Amino acid sequence: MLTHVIGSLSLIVWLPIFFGVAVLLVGRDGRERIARWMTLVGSILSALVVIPVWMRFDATQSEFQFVEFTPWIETFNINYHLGIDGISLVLILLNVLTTIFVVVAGWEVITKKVSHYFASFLILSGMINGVFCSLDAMLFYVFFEATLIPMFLIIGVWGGPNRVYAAIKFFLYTLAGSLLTLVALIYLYRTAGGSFSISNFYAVSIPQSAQVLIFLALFAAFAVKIPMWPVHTWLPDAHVEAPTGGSVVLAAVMLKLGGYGFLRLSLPIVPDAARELAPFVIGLSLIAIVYIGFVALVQRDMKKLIAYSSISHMGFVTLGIFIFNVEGMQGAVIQMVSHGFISTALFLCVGVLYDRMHSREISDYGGVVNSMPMFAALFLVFAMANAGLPGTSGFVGEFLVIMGAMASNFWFAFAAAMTLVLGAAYTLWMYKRVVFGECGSERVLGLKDVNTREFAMLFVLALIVIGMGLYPKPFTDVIHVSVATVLELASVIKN
Amino acid sequence: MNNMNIYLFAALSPLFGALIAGLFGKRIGRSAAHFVAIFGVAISLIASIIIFIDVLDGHVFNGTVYTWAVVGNVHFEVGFLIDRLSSLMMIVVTSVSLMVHIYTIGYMKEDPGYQRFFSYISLFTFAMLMLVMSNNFLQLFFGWEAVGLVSYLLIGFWYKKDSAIYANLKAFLVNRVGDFGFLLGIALVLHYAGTLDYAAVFEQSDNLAAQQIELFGGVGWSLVTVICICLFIGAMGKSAQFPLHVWLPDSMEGPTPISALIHAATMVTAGIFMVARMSPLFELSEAALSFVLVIGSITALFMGLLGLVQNDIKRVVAYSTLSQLGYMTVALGVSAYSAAMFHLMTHAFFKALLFLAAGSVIIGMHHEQDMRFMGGLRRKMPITWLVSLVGSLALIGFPFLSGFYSKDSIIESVHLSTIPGAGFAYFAVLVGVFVTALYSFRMYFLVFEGKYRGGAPHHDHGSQSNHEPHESPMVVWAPLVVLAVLSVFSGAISIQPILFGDYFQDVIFVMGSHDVVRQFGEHFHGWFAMGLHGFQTLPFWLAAAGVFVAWFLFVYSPKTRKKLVIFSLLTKLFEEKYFLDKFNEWFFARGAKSLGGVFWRIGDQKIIDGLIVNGSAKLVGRIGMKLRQMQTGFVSHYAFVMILGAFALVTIWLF
Amino acid sequence: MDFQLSDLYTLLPEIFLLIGVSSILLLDLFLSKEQRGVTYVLTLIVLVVTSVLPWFFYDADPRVIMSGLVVSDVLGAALKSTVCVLIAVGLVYSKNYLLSRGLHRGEYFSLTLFATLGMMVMISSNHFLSLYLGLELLSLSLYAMVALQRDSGRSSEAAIKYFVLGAIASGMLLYGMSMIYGATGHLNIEAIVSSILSGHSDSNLLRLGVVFVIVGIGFKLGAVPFHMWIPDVYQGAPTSVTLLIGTAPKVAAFAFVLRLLAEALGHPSLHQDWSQMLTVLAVASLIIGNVVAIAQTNFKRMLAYSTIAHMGFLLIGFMTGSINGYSASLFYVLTYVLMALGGFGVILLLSRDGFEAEELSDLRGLSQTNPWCAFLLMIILFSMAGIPPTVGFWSKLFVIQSIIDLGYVGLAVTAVMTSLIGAFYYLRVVKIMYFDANESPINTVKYSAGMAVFAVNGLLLLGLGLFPGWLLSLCESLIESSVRTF
Amino acid sequence: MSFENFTFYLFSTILVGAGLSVIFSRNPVHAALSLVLAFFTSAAIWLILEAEFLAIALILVYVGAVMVLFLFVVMMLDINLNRMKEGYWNYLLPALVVSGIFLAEIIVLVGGRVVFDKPAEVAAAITTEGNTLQLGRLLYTEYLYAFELAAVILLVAIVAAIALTLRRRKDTKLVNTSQQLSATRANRLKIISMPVENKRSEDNS
Amino acid sequence: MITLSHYLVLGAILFSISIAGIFLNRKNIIIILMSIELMLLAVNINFVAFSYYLGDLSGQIFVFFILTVAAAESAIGLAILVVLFRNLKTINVDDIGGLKG
Repeated sequence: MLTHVIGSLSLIVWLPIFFGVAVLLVGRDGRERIARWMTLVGSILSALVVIPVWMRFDATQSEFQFVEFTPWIETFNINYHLGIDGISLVLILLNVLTTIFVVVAGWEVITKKVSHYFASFLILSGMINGVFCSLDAMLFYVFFEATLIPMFLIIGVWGGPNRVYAAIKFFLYTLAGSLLTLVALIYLYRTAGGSFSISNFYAVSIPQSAQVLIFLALFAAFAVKIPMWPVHTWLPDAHVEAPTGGSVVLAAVMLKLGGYGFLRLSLPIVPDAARELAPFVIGLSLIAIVYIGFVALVQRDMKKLIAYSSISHMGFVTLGIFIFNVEGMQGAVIQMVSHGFISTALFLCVGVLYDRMHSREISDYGGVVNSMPMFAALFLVFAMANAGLPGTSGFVGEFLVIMGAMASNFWFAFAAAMTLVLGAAYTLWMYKRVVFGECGSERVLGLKDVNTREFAMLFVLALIVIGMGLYPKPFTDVIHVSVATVLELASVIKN
Repeated sequence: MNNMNIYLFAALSPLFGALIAGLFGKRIGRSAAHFVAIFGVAISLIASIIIFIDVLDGHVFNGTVYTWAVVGNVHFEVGFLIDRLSSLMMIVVTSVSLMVHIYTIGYMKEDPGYQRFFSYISLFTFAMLMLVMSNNFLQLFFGWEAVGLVSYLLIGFWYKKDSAIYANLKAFLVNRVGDFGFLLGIALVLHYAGTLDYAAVFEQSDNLAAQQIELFGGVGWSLVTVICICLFIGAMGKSAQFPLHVWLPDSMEGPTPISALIHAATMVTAGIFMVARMSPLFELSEAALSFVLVIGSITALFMGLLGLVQNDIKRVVAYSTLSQLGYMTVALGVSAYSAAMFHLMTHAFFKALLFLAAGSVIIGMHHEQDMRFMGGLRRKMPITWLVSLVGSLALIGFPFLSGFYSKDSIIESVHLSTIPGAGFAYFAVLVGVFVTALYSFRMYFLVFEGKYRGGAPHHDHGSQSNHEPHESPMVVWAPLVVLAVLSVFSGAISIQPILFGDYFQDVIFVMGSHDVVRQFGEHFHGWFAMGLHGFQTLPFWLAAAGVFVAWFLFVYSPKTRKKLVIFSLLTKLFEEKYFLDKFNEWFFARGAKSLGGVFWRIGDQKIIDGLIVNGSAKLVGRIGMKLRQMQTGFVSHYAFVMILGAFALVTIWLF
Repeated sequence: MDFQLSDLYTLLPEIFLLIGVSSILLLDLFLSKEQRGVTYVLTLIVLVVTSVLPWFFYDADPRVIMSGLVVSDVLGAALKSTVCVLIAVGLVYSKNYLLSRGLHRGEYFSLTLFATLGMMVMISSNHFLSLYLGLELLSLSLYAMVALQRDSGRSSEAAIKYFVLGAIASGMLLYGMSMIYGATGHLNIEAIVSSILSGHSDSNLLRLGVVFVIVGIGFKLGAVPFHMWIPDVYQGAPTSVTLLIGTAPKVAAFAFVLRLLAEALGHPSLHQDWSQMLTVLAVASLIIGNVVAIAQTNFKRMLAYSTIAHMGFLLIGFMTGSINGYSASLFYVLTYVLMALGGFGVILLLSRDGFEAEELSDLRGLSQTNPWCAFLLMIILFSMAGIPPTVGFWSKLFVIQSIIDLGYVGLAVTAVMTSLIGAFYYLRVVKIMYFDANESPINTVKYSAGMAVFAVNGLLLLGLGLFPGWLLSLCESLIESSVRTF
Repeated sequence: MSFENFTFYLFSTILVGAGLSVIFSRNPVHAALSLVLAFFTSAAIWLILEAEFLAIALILVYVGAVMVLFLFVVMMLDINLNRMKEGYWNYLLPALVVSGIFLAEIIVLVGGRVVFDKPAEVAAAITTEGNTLQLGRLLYTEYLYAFELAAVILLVAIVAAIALTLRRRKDTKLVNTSQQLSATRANRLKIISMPVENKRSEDNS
Repeated sequence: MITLSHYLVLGAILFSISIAGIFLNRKNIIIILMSIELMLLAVNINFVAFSYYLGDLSGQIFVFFILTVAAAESAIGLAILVVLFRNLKTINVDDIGGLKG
């Protein structure tokens, strides 16, 4: 295990934050241009520094890689301890790419407090990378919580009419979940003999009753974050009110923090409790998939619909994780990445429309294809991906999770597979009402098709979505060993 | 011989055509676009023929193209299984597709979405080829859904038409219901067999048959039955079997070439193909076969009946398609897979023919589709008339025509079968013959015989209908002629090898006790003998009766129709499609939405958000306001509280 | 217990301060209104020098001097220094406010310095008498300062409330002290300890004494139910005085509690009692403080309730009776006063002649008119709410850690859940600054020294959040080297 | 009953009575006077306890200074006595209950169970030197620090009391000499240029 | 025989009276101040008694300082009262409720 003092992972974490602060300092009023370009450069550089890590990543190794270790708070043995495995790597990739999309998406659209907007996203991106890299539970928690602040501001400052409610709800909801986690982590610290190292947590044995409590405490945070039914109601509000970029990051990356938390903390640390409570989590996941599918059907607001669809898709993630087999868990990870791209794309699509019409109501549209054919085509790709069409990335995760669920119980798979119908129903129904038909109004007729900037980002996303659907092997290969390791840890009997 | 390149050529050339026509269609112009697309499909057809010949030489290929993903110990792969079944399907698909491509040049001449259309149908060809060439369930599902996607796109091709975009959504969703079952079947296969590769799964089929699965507490089901039924539900969706057939009639909102290509000849037969492919599994479960049989017979009979009352020319053909798909399914149910495939092939030709002919009529009628405004077109559109007659005769099973051979084989197989439900099926297919003849010739007589009833201005495009009907251009009728020739001869040529030869020997597995085709083959003495014998069989006379009734009611004495009271009652029932659409609309669409509304408004908004989330926030706020009032501002109260606090501490801790 | 001249070196900071305040008092008589700046500068100089002095004259091991009235240790030196710095920074914040409110007077500064002296006495006392005198010196100065804005009804109302309740509390404290004196026969902390250890002390009297001492402590810290003065005084007092009350005295009170409970009454048999009492007070404070803060519209008042909640956390760390807990509490109080300093400081900076900037709505749209100020205040608020990466998170974490070490998981859960409620009203302020449109524009702050101090203050919270380790180990070593536990 | 007992009970009774009178009298002057009585009696009790100096100090400091101050303030402030009587008894019950139970609790704790019932052996020094001398010695040696602090506290009290109550009356006729002396020609007479009166106003008049 | 307990009980009675006084006097702040003086007196009696029975003079010293501080306290308290009266024209407790909630 190589130990660096300042290594590639630190660069991945801190480069965006550095750029964010720089943008904040440089970009006063009247210097928006500089802020924009600096942000773009920053986000692209941040993505570029991931590439060497990706290249040098050894997918056959089950240990954490690129480990960095520096004491941070020695009194409590809290360390700046970074390292990644395959799961982290794909999620980091997702995050840095999403950041670029967000920057491009907000390029001309954001006119208020431009530098703050872009800086928030860069800083947020760095913090999220930090969560994915942390091997120290407290470091993890700090990054995990810190992400709330920029997101809170993003929703609250640049959001829609009901943004205050949404922002505060988002913040308190997620905070409520994670506070219990904090207690659990401290308890674990004590149990692990005064260490916050996640790998020490893996090794320590915990009595069953304590495991259950710890599991529930961790669950509180991650379930809210991902979000699971019935603690999902912050998400529609937050998504709807957030500016496009905010919705994108929220859906694409921040939800994944929850799934990542399950994989990194819940399962390996308290495997017995996780196994014992798996039926409960699976139950909630299935409810999320079916119930939320129905809820999505009746939405009138495009963003809300996509938000609900996100919840439903995240149900697959938790389902995949908690059926404890390799298909399910790989499916869950793939689903996280894929949903990241698809939801990014869908929110960007809604953003494209919103920028033109300043409405997200489905009923205000209709016949968009007449004036925006190119957009309609791209939108269709993402709608189909959202409906889980084979050949798009959306299929891969759902497919694997259903396969995994079948190994667990026929009816789990049965309920999960209902998304095939429901997902298609709500996505395509929205697509039909927005895109097809005669022009809904004069305004729709006057819409301009996507410009080069919008086309470029949507096209790249379409390529990613289709590419990942046609050939997901690179991703499954990267996560293969890591998923096996997590499963192995989750099968240990610790009590 | 490694034929990988040619397989890839066959599969990918339509895709390239589709991509070029789709992405650069506007830039390269119409003729370039259609050239590219047709070229791609043509290459594919040629490749398919080469492959077919190669396969006839005994070269079966089963190999991987690339590994899609590795999960655990399972390698999900994309690969080809080229054997006699798939190569036959490839020929059917590419040839019909080529005809449709050519026909489209004329049919869609004036449509603004010309390039897009070519792109779609080429894409469809690619997807269909992926489906039939697949060597595993995953890729099968991939192609399965991809054809569904293209079908969705094409039904909604005229996206401004409300009915079209309603129909395409409906088609997609109903198909998804089927796919739901299909995916569960695949998942069961993967779980119990540990692989998705056909060959590997079939090797374990005995193992699967021995296992039980508990679905409802305590009751064990035969695993293979569950798998087969799940898979067949997929087939029901794609092949429009009752009760998942509802999308197919509506899909006629798409341009006619599509109806011919997708909703008659190829895509809808994917289910039939799939079940035939899975014969080693289905054979192990008599229950599943019975299920297939019953569903097939219901479809065959009752969907045919609906064809009787349709006025839209395309819808008649559509219901006819449903009915014929029912025949195929019936064949599958009695283990006559080869008969099903045979009928699939002949049906592809004559149904494509009928559709394209209908399309030709529609062009001739300036996009009038209602048969009540047609009539007497025999003289105005002679070529179309001729091919339509051929097609109709083939459809009703006139001896020596292709439909006769395939349909009679099926009827005979059903007659010979002994599995549960075969009796009902036999009755259904026999009555079906009469019904088929009745609606086919009702259509024929309404369109081509009698007086021309058009010309009077009616509904939306009155001005156009004043034009006289005329014969379609050559680019339209040339494919018709080709298909007509195929419809006439393909049955006679291929019945011997396909049904009774060893064509499907290694591909389709039939248990000895079910092998009705072999029994039927014992009476078979060549196509000519069968054709001659056909004039003496019950089906022929039933068909003749059908034609006669049609002639009587629609040409000789139209007034008689109105006098039959029972007729009007049935008409009502048929016109409402057994109220199935209404039921679906009410129960599934409306029900799902109101369920969603309840979940959303009450579950999410009232209970979770209102009561728990905002409720607790409000509660805290209210407590805050209450507690706030404790801070009265009077110093004596403050002192009071302080002293009470001290008092409480003393009392609690010292006593 | 004989007296040595060298003992005076240890007391040099206090002596210097006293000389300083006397000189200022005298000098001020001869200065006209326009020359009051001299007094101000001199006050700052005295404070700065006093803050430096302890570092030259402290004992690494605790040493009792002045016949047992005073103890000289590292903790004392550190806290004295901290107190002086806090007061000085508070004065820097207050300058413009004092000028515009007519408070820029010699009395204000001399009373401030007297209060400082009182705190220093409290911090290093080793005897109930010095504790009491220090406390009274502080309290009396503060009572007067609250009322110093003579034409304001609100501040005199606040003063009388503060005074009456404070007098009751000190009466109770004295009653308790008398009981402890009766039980042990001593007033000197070390002697009390040895008497308790010897087992001759009357446990009934002792426990009665503990209860009343707790009342006094509860009042000083503002723990429920002895918190009633806090909101009214915080709101009614001139903001500069609120800042004074809200910051440095908390540090002194911490030392006071440490000397009284941890050192004098830290015996396990007593600890059991007072830790339970403190737990009850702490939980009540957390709940009442956070819940009632939600209903506030006045920023100062809201901060007052938030103080109550924070003191709950402080007490939670304290009730453990362990070195860990004490250091967590010390860390908590040090970081908390930094936050409070900034929180009240921003009100001072934003207020103008005739405009108090103390209503929450006055902060509306601050992020537009003064983004830098809003940003810093946001850091402070998030720190108060305990959101990483600000230092407030760590201070809460360490406290919770110290109680989980002892197995009080339920208490920890209560603590974090109430801080969730707390997060709401802090967020609301952020919301007002960032999300609400600006109706009454707030002038940008032209007082650059104040802004500079504010910036350092805010960024310090962030910096400490990123690197809290050193401060924590400092706290721990201070407690370890100074607190004479059982 | 010994003389000691008699005096104790006598003064205790008066002390308690005076205390009750303090809290129950509605006229603050009566209350203040009752308080004075209470101080006197407790000074007497302190004498029993051989705290002569404190007893004298109590009378001198409290009665002589503090209570006078109280009375002074009571006189100075114009208090509406009628309003003082409203709703006085509303809180009697809770007051009695709480203070009664409180008292009972404390008595249970301190009464009877105290370890040292008898006066400890009185140190020889006390008898020879007397209370005052000893206190004085302690005060200026051991408690020097506290003594200095007490001085500072008194200083604070002075500063505070002056700062709070000293005010320059606006209606005072006192002449500020230094201000008069510093007057110059410039600030004695100021010539202001005013705009010409509006013509219309002339017309109107 | 007068024991320490006698004095402590006397102190306790005075303490309770002062508490009752604080409770009862919801009208006049001055009487509350007097009650506080009464409370201090109780404390002082305790201290003096303890000092006597312990034979330890530090208790008396403490009383001495309490007296001093109490005097200073009264001065400041009354000064505040005067300021209050000037501002609000009342020292009635029920009228002083401007700050609340």
